[in-house]
Amino acid sequence: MNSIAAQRPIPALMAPAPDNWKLAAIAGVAVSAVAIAALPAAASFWITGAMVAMVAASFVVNAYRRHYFGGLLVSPAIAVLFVMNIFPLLWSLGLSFFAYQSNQQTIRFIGLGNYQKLLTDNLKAPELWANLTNTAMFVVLTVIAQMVTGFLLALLFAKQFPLRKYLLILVLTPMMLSVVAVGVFFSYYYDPTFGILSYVIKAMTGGEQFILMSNKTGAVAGIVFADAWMWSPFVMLLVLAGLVSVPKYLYEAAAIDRVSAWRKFLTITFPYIRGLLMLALLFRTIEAFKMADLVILLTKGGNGTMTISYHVIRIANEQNKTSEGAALSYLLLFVVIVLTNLYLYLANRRAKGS
Amino acid sequence: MTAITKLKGFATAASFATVLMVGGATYAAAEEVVLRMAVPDWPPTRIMKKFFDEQYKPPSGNKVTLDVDFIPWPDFYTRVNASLTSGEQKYNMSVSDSQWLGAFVEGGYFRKVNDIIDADPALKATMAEIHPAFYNAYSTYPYTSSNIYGFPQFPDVLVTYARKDVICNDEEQAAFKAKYNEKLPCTGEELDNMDWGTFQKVGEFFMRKKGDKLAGQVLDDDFYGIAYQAGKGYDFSSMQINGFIWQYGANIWDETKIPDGQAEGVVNSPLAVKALDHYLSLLKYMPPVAKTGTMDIFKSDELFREGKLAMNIDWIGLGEASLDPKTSKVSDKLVFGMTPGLRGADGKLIRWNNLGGQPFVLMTWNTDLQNKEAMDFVKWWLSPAIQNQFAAGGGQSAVKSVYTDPKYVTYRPWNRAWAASLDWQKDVWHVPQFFELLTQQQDQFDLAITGKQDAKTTLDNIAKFQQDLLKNAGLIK
Amino acid sequence: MAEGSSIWERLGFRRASGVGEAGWGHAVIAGLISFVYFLPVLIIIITSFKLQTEALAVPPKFLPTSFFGLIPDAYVFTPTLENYTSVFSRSMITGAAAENTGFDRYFFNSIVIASVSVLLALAIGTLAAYGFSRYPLKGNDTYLFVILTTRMLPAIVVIIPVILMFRAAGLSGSYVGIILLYTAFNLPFTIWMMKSFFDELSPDVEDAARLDGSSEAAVFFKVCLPQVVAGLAATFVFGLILTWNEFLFALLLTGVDTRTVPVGMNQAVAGGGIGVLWGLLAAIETLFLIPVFLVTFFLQNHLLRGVTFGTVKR
Amino acid sequence: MSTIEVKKITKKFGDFVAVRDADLTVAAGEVVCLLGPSGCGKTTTLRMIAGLERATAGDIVIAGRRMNELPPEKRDIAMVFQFYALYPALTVGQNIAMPLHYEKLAKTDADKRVRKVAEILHLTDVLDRMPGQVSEGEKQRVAVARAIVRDPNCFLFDEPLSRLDVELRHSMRGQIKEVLSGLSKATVIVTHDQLEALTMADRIAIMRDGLIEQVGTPHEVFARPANVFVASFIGTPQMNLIEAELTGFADGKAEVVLAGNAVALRTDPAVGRLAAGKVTVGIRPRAFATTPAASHDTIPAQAELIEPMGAETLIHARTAAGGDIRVVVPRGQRVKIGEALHLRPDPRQTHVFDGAGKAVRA
Repeated sequence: MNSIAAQRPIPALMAPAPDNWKLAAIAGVAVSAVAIAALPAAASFWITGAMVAMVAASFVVNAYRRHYFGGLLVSPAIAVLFVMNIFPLLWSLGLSFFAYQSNQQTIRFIGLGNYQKLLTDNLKAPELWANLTNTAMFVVLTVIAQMVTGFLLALLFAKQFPLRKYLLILVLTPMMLSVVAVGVFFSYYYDPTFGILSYVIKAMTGGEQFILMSNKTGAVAGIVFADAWMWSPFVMLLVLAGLVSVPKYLYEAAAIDRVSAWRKFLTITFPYIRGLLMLALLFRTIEAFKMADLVILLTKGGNGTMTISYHVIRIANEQNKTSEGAALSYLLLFVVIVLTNLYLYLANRRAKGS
Repeated sequence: MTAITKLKGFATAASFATVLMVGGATYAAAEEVVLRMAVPDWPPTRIMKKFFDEQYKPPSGNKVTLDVDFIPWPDFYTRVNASLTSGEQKYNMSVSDSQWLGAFVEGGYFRKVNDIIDADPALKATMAEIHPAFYNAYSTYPYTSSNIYGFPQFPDVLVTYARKDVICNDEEQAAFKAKYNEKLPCTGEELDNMDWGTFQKVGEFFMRKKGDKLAGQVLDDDFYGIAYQAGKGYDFSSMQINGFIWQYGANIWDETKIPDGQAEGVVNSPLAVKALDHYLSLLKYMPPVAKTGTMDIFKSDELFREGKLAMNIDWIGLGEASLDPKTSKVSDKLVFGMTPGLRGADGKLIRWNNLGGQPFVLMTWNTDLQNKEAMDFVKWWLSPAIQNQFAAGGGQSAVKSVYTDPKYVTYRPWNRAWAASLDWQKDVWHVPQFFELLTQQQDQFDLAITGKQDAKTTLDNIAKFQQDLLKNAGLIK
Repeated sequence: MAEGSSIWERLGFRRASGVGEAGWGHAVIAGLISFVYFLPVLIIIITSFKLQTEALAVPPKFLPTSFFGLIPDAYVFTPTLENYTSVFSRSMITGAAAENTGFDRYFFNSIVIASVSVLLALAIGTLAAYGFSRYPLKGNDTYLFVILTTRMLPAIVVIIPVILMFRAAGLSGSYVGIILLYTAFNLPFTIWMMKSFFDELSPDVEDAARLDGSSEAAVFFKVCLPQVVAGLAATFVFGLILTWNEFLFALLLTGVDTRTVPVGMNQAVAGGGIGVLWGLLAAIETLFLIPVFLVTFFLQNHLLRGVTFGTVKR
Repeated sequence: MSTIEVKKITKKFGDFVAVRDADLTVAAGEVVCLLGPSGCGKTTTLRMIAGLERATAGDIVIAGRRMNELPPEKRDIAMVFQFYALYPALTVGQNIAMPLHYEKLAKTDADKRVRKVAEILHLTDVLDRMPGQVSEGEKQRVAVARAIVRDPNCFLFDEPLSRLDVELRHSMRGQIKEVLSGLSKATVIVTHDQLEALTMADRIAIMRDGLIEQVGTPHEVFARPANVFVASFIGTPQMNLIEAELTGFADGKAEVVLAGNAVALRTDPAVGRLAAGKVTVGIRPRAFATTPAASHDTIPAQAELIEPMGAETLIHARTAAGGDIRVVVPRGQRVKIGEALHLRPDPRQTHVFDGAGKAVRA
């Protein structure tokens, strides 16, 4: 069907047809450029917006006439994403090549200057590396903790048993909480004077109040615990979905075949949850790289818990060094992209292998 | 959004109605003016808004609305900063921490108001009534220059909060006397006279374990003598450490001496190291949360309100909660005094502290009419009558005729320490680099507080960082 | 129980009748673990019924009743609903009359903004996912990855351009603005999830429908959508949970009238010149938890079936 | 000894009784088929033997040992599942080798066993393929191979051939039978296909609604059905079961009013002890002879529908009372639609069932 429709002649470059998206794009860019240069922001915004809409419309007409259903279906999502996400991202990418502080009126192009400064400056480079190692530590620890906890919880709930539905929702609750409440309440739980943790330990040992957050190990443990507690249910849900999708008869066959529990897990269960584990890993890793809220609420970055994302907030928000913050974020983004691509590559290779 | 367009828009009908209602007697067309103001959400600003709505009558006869955006404290900076720096031009006025002045003045957001004040002798007189410490900290940028930007919204200083029932207890008094051959301060005056040495003894003396006796009662939980801020967040250690540094005769980087004032050699002077060591040496008498770097002004206040402390040094701004039985277990047992000082060789107390509180400011994009109305409001706000009401309702006043009024000390128990404290208040930097300076300094102080680094290294690191940063910024020659 | 069961079996500690089933014994163990896992939430909920002066008591007061003197008084608190009324109306100035806190509005806003944006993302994202799944473009995987990339940066980085854009478009402080932003925020996840569901469906049914003369729209709405209802439910719940608690964009892009609960929540954290108002914060969080909790509970079955993601193929 | 004894087992799912008081004994080397319509409890019975379901009551004795409480792992049985239950992530070879891990064999020994079984079942070429990449018949053989690769107490087959097409089914029946005959294990096969049961089983247990109706050799259940249900279930085309009124018995002949006609049929002498009243007369379609003229022992009917079945022809004939009688005649015998037939039942294949449906036999 598509092939027949696609034979409709494509209009010449300069032909003013409603489906000539190339011409529309050229005209759109030109008009927008003039508008941005000549008119105040409020007006040029709407003109540019209208041009984008025009180009989009010509795309749609073009796609419709030639039955590019894929393009048609995808276009609303791409439009929203472009306006609300990709455009601001490109903007800040652009900013990262300038010397710009949001509370100052000057702006100057410095190319890769910000990146160079971050990577080579005597003060900033060690800070960057320290924050990057901390972040990596948090990513590894929180993701492992979440995967393991989530996985074990999923095993617990994989079977049908009485009250399962009600117990499951209890375990799912932490991820529905607001981070602020979690952070504030965990700082209370960890508090040496008022906290439950200190109270319990004191009651058990009869000794001193327990100060969890006074060194790096304790502070990291505290943050990782809170984060893992909050997000393990996410992993659990994905793994559980995999577990319940394993046909029951395979386990029955394994029981008949007297397969050991470990082998059963490895050869029957695991293949069903591998993809989901990968997905959970992907999403949680992305989130873990952005970890800042809990750090701010629990330690303010003290005791060696400063993360790169919190550092970005400090630079870009508190200190208004917008372009430096953007550059730092793009360095972070680079790391995340490399890592996630690695994940996806591995996942795809495995999927193709089996 | 000029007032004219407003008028054109929908105000025509409204003002027409107003004119009708007043019977057409007032000739001057009452214009509608909206002043949008960003403020932190807490009693001092709520009171201001309440007074405005209930009492304020613009002398111009215009219809002035104060449209206040109450923003919870923890997000206040983020929200205001994003609004200002994005060029949103949403607010006409804002409360600002005094230290933010530089960043936002240099960014072109806060309006210099000298011209308006100069044109208004009455206002000028009002400004002259403001205590110099607050005038310099809240109004001027650069610090102590003649450029005027802000006006006191809620002026604040540190005071000593103390538990009467504990420190005035006869047994404790006797035991303290026996142990240190010194009277345990009990009254406000005795607290005023306390030096750091006594403060330390109080800390040592009142460190009690669960099961020990305190003022004749068996404790069901550990108890501590003293606390002050030692947190990593925002300025929650610098504000106390600065006081120590000044009392020792050392200094922070002095922005009034730009461009000759140095950071290296000043910030890390031997006296400053001694001062910081003194500050650190008291931490061991404080509740264990001090070791985590999270004992900020709120945490020490909470410990005090929960009855875990004999004394706490904190801002007056947090005081209302201590007096309220709904939020405080010690509401009926309080006594307040000035913060301790350093006993000099001559036996006199050397006192210096970092002041707190917030001014409010006008924005550069305001219309003339908005500025005029805003300044009328400022004049009204700083008028003794309103300031007195404000103080009576739980605010503080930096206006001399108000805080010297004998009534003033009756408003709140800490007010007796107020007027006497004002003369020895200074403020930290106001330069645009404020946040960078503060963040690095707080990080370094945190390392010292959590015992990872000694005072000398800490101050050396701070000095080096400040020297580099300020040199690059052209503030140090 | 029939004859031949041991006492243990009667208690549920039995080898379940089939593989993949467990009895009461397992339920007891799962119950214990779930309880421990839920404990931090439970403490929040309990705290919401405590007065400020009891919230931090040592030893912790964890019961509202002494069970006729069975529990020592030190562990018992006096339950109060004051925090819940305070969420909506309380005195903002010591000693003054109670006033509206704006939370009624915040709750309304949160519900409207979250549900509309998640549904919108679901509508747009499902279409896109169907497109990606059935009409792969050249470099399909790259597009998908770029879409995912938009979720990888700390939000603070994009906030300034977004604020500028909103100001230029007059969207600042409006429902439309924040809803569109959240829609975009939810799209990557929605597209990834829904695409895998469509991938899992067998195209044979669709082809059959096409041969019967159904239009493309009919194939999508009548053939495909009904098969992924579970996926839609799962995606909705995930999106809701993620949107519900979003803070930064809400703080900076909503106005007084469109502010959401997470922004207002900080009223209780170092809010009015007091550290943390524990009971109030707990009450806000508890109230705020209820809607999303109920939605999750009622869509739970779909959630489990729904998140298979198409990574599982028979 | 590889035997299975099932003693009065009952399975309840809540209020629903899936199996009631089932008794079954399978000797070593014997193949017993559980045959019945779907939902009759035959699979549940098998699963109880395997240990996949718990018996609510009764005993399961395998190899002389009561095993009610033991999980499947401890019963040492091999089972072939209806949907084969091949492990999707393992190759065919690994699938077959799966039960061997328990025995902790040396790898070479295990390989040898797998190869040998694969050879028997013609799977050698597909050992390295994944289950998703082999044909339905191969999957089935893999499932069988996985069962016979070990030396269990007994074999259980759950509808082993139901997913195969007719031709494959035929050949697999033979193969399985051949394989089993060499193993001398007690074997239970669950099926709903009587042809499968009749060809593969040494004995057949016919179940309905949780009850075992009859256990017997294929010949027994065919030739001497214990009741109306078994009679109707076994045999194709289905046995004619005609409602009749027994009026008397004389000369070894039962006098019955059948389809409106009074006829005298030679039957089992036990019928003589039956009181007059309602009975069911069962006659297999192939047990009729057509006679040219009416007689006292013939049933008149009219040919209504004729279905050629190759070597034979199936005639649906209508009696005067409106009942339907199926008659199979050799191909050579031409019958026209509408033709009047006089059907004489073969006395040896005429069964009389009493009012309760039980066969009346000496």
